[in-house]
Amino acid sequence: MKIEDFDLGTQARWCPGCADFNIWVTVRQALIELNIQPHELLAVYGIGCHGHMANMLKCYGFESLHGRSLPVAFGAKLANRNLNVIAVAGDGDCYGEGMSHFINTARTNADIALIVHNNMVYGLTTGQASPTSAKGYKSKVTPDGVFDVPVNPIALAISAGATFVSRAFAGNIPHLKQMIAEAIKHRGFALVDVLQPCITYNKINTYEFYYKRVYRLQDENFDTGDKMKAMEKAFEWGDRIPIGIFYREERETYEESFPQLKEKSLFEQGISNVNVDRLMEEFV
Amino acid sequence: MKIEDFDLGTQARWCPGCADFNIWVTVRQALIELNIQPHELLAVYGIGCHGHMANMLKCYGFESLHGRSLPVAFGAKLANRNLNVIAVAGDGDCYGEGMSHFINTARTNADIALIVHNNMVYGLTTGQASPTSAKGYKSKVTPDGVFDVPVNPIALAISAGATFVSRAFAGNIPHLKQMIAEAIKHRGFALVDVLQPCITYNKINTYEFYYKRVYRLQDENFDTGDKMKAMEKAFEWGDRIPIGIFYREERETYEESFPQLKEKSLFEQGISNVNVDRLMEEFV
Amino acid sequence: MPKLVWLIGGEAGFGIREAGVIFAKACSRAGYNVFGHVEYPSLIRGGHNIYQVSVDDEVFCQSRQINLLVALNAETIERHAKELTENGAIIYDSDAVSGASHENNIRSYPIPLSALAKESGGKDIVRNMVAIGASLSYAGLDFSFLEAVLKDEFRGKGQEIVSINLIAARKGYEHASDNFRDDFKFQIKARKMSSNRLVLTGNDAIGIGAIKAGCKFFAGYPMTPISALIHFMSAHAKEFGIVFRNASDEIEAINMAIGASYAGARSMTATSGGGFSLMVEAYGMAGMTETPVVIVEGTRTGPSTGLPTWTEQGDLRFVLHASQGEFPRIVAAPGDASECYYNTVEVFNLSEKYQVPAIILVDRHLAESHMSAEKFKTGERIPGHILKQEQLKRMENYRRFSFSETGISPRSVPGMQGGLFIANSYEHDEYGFYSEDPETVRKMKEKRMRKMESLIDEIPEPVLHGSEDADITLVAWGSTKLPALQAIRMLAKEGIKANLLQIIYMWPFKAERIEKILRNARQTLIAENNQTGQLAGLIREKTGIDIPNKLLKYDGRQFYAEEIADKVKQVLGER
Amino acid sequence: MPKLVWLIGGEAGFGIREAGVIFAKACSRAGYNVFGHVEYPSLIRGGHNIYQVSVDDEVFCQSRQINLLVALNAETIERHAKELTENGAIIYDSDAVSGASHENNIRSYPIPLSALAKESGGKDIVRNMVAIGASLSYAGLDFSFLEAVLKDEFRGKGQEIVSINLIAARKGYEHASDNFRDDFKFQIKARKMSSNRLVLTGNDAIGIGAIKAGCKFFAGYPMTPISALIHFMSAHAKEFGIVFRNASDEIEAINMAIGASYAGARSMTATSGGGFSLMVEAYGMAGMTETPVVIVEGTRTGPSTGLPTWTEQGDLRFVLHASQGEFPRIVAAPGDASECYYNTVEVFNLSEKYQVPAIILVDRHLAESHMSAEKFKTGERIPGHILKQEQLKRMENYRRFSFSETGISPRSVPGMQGGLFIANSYEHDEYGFYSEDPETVRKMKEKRMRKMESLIDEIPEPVLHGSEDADITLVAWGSTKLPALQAIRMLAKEGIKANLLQIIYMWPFKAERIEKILRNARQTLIAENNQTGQLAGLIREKTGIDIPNKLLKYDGRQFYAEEIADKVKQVLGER
Ligand SMILES: Cc1ncc(C[n+]2csc(CCOP(=O)(O)OP(=O)(O)O)c2C)c(N)n1
Ligand SMILES: Cc1ncc(C[n+]2csc(CCOP(=O)(O)OP(=O)(O)O)c2C)c(N)n1
Ligand code: SF4
Ligand code: SF4
Ligand SMILES: [Mg+2]
Ligand SMILES: [Mg+2]
Repeated sequence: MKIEDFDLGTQARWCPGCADFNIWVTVRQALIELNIQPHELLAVYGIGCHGHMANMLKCYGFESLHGRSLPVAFGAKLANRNLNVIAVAGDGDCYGEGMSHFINTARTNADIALIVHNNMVYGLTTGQASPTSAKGYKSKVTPDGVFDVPVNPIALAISAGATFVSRAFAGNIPHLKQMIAEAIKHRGFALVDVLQPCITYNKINTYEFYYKRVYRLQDENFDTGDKMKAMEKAFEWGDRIPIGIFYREERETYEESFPQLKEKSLFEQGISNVNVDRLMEEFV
Repeated sequence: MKIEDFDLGTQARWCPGCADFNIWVTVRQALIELNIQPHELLAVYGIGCHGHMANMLKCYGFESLHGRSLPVAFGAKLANRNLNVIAVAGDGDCYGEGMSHFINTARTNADIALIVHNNMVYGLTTGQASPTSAKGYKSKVTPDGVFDVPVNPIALAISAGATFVSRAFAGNIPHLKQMIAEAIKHRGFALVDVLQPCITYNKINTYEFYYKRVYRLQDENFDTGDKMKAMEKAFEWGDRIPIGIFYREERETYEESFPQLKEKSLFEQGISNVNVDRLMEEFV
Repeated sequence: MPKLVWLIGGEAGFGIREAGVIFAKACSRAGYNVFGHVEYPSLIRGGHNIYQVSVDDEVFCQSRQINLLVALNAETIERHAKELTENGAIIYDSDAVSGASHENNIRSYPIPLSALAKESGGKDIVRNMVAIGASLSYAGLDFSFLEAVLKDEFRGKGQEIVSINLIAARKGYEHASDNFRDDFKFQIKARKMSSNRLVLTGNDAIGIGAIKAGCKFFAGYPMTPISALIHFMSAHAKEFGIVFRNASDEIEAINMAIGASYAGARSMTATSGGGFSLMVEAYGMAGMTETPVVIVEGTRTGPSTGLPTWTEQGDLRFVLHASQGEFPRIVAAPGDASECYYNTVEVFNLSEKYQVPAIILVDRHLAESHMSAEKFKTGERIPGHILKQEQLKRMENYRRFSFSETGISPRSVPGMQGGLFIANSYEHDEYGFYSEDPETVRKMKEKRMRKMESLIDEIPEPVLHGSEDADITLVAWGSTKLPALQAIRMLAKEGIKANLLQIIYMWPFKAERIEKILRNARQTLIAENNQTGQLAGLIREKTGIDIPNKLLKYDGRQFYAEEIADKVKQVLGER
Repeated sequence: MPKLVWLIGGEAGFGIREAGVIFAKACSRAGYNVFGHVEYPSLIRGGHNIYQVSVDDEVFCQSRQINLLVALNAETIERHAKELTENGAIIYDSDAVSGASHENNIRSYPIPLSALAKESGGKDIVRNMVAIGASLSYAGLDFSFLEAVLKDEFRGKGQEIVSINLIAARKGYEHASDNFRDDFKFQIKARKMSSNRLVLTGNDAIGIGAIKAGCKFFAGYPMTPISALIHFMSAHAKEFGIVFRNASDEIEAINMAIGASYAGARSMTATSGGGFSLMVEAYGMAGMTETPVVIVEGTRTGPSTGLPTWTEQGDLRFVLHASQGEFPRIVAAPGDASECYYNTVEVFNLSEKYQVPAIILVDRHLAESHMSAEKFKTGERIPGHILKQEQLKRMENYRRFSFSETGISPRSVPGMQGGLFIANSYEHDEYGFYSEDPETVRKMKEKRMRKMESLIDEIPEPVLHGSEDADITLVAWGSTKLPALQAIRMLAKEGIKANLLQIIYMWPFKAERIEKILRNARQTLIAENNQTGQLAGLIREKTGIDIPNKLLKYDGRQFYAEEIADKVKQVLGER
């Protein structure tokens, strides 16, 4: 497998220099490392700049609706538990429109890796503030700055019961690759919240901004099994911004809970000759 | 003001013995304590057994949609910031269908008191598991028990940035009254998650269950200003279940952030003669 | 009027519905057709609940009058005694109710239901079984019919429960047999039993149909009137290798169903109008990505939350046009339990074959009423429409959305080699890539819509019930079919020849055949359980025919047959 | 063809739209009508963008051919040179593009745009200003028109920006004046200026209308094509005492708007079809609770995500029937910028007066194209329809949902003494209490629906543009009005008399007048920017008239006037 095997060869739809390119490259590197074939992978996208990856990453792709990548991915995973399923989302997409799915899918521990292109802005609709935009962030829809406190995806994911909660920075490709590979490998729901500079609209959370601030949790010998420590780190956001795995836990996945999926995936079960005569007996 | 002043005198629509009665009584007690008049109060309800309170509590009422009490309440508060606005919701309503509003309204710190009748079951639709039902909970929709971990409203509210986060038990009316009164008084978004036994469908989380387990945080000299302590308590659920205020913080409310609301509420602003001629100049 | 109309009433929580279904099944086993009609408010305990069973050789709907009233509380008598026919009777709990009035030759049969229940060793709730036992005795049927039903019904709950209920029923039966037995005028006699008859609701029949059709994934969120369907699917999921998911909301439910279908499992969701409102966006995505999915929409009295536990046919236009833009879809509205079964199987097959979303539109009256049906013919082989790996291997340059002649393009699913594509909610080319090229856009839209052309040929023709030669042709859909059929029989007795044009497939719409029938009709009358005559509007839009006589009812109740029959007479009189 | 058609093209990020608007305004100030048409893909940078300005005494729509092409890159020439008329010209950046072809007597004017931009002290992007300067010179207009526009446009950005742009534009103007000045054949001359003309989009006009109408609360979620309206409201909120909320999603947006309206603030939201899908449930709640709310639905090419930046009229039926059950509503589809203003004001008033939700349906072509309009008459006093505290005090036993004759019941808002009620999404009685009593249900439904009877009298009649005496009557709605009007003028030049029936109010529907016009027409042709002829269907449903000649376009583009004119000739030829 080489990186081109995952390249559809189409023209990119991102602004030159956009950090989405980095994520695209890195996802492919991770897939090669994990030795996954294009047809074994299903990537479900939301709508936003991040979603343009659908036209570029060679695999089974589902460009769904704004905010809905997770439930589509979840349904597909249940239908065919042999697939590797990733969901690619945006911050508006996943933490605004799709917030409910984010929390509620995390609770199930379905085996899905969720990669959020968190650029703290609505890129594709030309730069409005998003749920992760900082308080005070000015944009066309917040001329006096955002009044709300931003969504804290890490704290919410941990609170919701996600079993793998991580953050990466699109400016650090080797680390990002590691996070994505770990997330895909993880048995259960895995979040990679990717700090992704939008070079066109977000003049605050730039590459520079992050280069100065991010540090790797692993460098501090961090215990990824301690929920409360993870929470503390989740609220650290200022001169220092942690990246890496905040929390990891092993728990039965949602799919594994179904005895009816033990033998065969749903897709493999026959439909031509289901016998319902027994059922009718209930109604005599 | 007496308790009857808030009574519409209609026939109750709850099962005899339902803890919703306790909440109804307690809300009225709290209103009297706060000296709020019926016409100064707007209560917005979701759809569920909890929502039946709309036909019983004398005030301006809005029986909205399943899951939507918060945004309706939020809009009303912005239109008339002089109103006391409470949202009355169910666990299915607020933490399932309305999860996104729960997180996203908490972030705004709009001055709304949210009272959730958390009976860990869908009451009105005859007893299906809800997002707060325990893992393993059996019901018509979960014959093999719930596979997901339950929603943790306290942890989520704190993670989301709520400035008043509390839990009460419908079997302890004086304490419940105190929580509701504090929540209404609180300047900003205030959650009272009420443990509410559904005597018809939930055979696990009964009065008995809670009588044995609940204890009051205040009795332990708990510091309500420490987010991490609050988080720790948020995850305590077992032989001991804390009730009381987990976290409290002062922050500017959403309404206060608008200079245009300083003088008059929206409702008070004139509409008959808005001059838009200046606006047209932009288009010459 | 049917041979026997029985009604039991009491508070929510008294086991009214359970009692009704058991009584209905006992009568069915005694060789009769039944129609079981339930009324209950949207609360869990304390409101007034009733269950009415009409029993006859042929019976299609609820009845306006009753012969035998079972009153578990005084309110039932207050409300329903006036519905009794002459010589009708009231069975009431002499332990709970002080007495019943005796107008119109009404008999009253006080029975110590509570005491007998206690004697049987059961809780107070088994009063309902005592009452059924007594009812069966007055109805003139052998206890064995009831015994058999009770054994089957309670088997799952263990031997003790079975026997308590049996004892209670028998005590009621015996008490009745010992008192006033021959006083009751509406006795029916058991007839040659047919083992081919079911008693079930629309929900039940859809559930069986879905399982038969190979539904492997179901995600739903509870909502009256389809909660029972959700419970049915959930209860049978493990047994039939189905994954059932109690979703967090309707948006999750339908998006999951689409995801599961995309990955190769026949998938379904169910909801009522309010929940469907939340599914509208994803419904369009299924249309755009050509992903099959079956949605059951059970309507109740609208608008908005409306009356959750009452009926209406107010969502026809809504489901026909829901979601932005234009895409092919299927909307079928069965009219009775049998049709619920057969249409569900059919719609699953069509949805997969044509790769379009499909809606099964039922109203609460059909979804929750029990009715007799012939046992379903379940032998049909279900055809699969997904490419096999071998077929795919033989295809070069696979294009998932190829501009095929029929509009149907061969479909791969994830995991297959050589079948990669993008399911794209954006407009796209044959591979699924985003495209805004005007030619591609036009051709892709035409390709999708082309499916409707073969689809309309494949769906069955609308049915004309009754003889071609009629003084008047009724038009109805959904559960209004039922009182309409009953009305036709009533009218026949008065020498009035009426037939019924029932429309099941609303989209695509068989305009030609419908136009022909209507143009040939001597007189027409459309009956709809809504305020604006939605089907009448659709017929006019598609055929130009304006049906001048409209009978509309929109108070949360389905028509009584008499209402339709009366209107027919009025219309014919006016002629 | 208009006197001058100018087109600028380049990559996204080159400031194409900005340039186009400025050029359009300069021509407007020189005394002409303009139509500015934008095309851009759904991405932020790199895709091909164009802006076309048509200039004439009267001009209604985009043009198929152009006279003056401004190419900021080579791709623009490749794509658009073929659209040039004979004697047309290409201005291109001689620093960036190697050369332009010279077929068909096409002139080419190489101008060192990049170099001149640099000389002006601006970034590369001010190439666009240099290009406009040059364009104005070729167009034969005085620089002062452009100067005035630039000063106004950039005032907010500070003196430095103003002067850089002015210098750049002037350099372009001068360079052009010094080279090939008289070579260009399509010069227009400045005319007596009218100070009463605006150049604006449908979005802009709706925004002004909403503010005029007293809109005090706006919650929205960005979505093409109404994002610009959202930005407009946000930008002006503080100034006009409006609360603007950038909601977390569309469900929040509409529910907030309903809450705000319920509490007494005129409220609004805006979205496209996909977002409206998510608003459907709350839309019905507004109907049920009789809460006014105004929803702008800006359609784009569907279904589903479709083509976000392209146009279509695919959502008419969707908005007419969205949400479960039946309730009164208003749907208005303005056809140009003026109508956007006046209809918005009108719809706000009607929505509040009748206490019904209202939809303003626009398509992306109308929402985002710039067009000339007379300055709006803004003097109108806006009537309020909420009870005053004094009035309420005089009322005894206030019933919010009283069964009034008109169906309109006097409305209190929270905070008022004596006005308590329940806004109930369940069916309810006159006070708002839940009720399932059949009489109450029927009466409440009838009360609500009764509003439509007076409403239909209050809305304006559909407009017949042009002379009553015509060989053919066109039927169109929304932005299709624009090419239809242009087509009528084209046809008139060829001696063909056509007029246009434009339908704005879709619900309630003025069936009588429409039927009369159509029955009297000698020939009819309906043009719609969709695949299924949705208005044609509605007309047939409401009047029985089937318009046989349908011209449908659904490739994401609005009609050119020529397409309609050609079809008219074909239809008349066929006669
Ligand atoms: C239901 C719905 N609402 C709104 C939109 C319009 N829309 C498209 S992308 C987008 C925001 C994208 O922001 P984000 O998810 O952060 O992705 P990014 O572009 O920043 O990668 C919006 C609002 C839509 N397509 N669907
Ligand atoms: C959109 C929508 N989906 C589903 C329903 C049906 N429904 C009514 S109440 C309810 C659940 C109520 O549970 P909860 O919110 O916990 O309230 P409770 O009855 O327990 O107080 C549901 C699913 C609805 N009314 N609207
Ligand atoms: S707008 Fe921002 S996120 Fe989108 S492609 Fe451009 S740089 Fe990337
Ligand atoms: S079902 Fe449960 S929550 Fe609802 S009224 Fe009865 S006891 Fe209360
Ligand atoms: Mg983003
Ligand atoms: Mg509950």
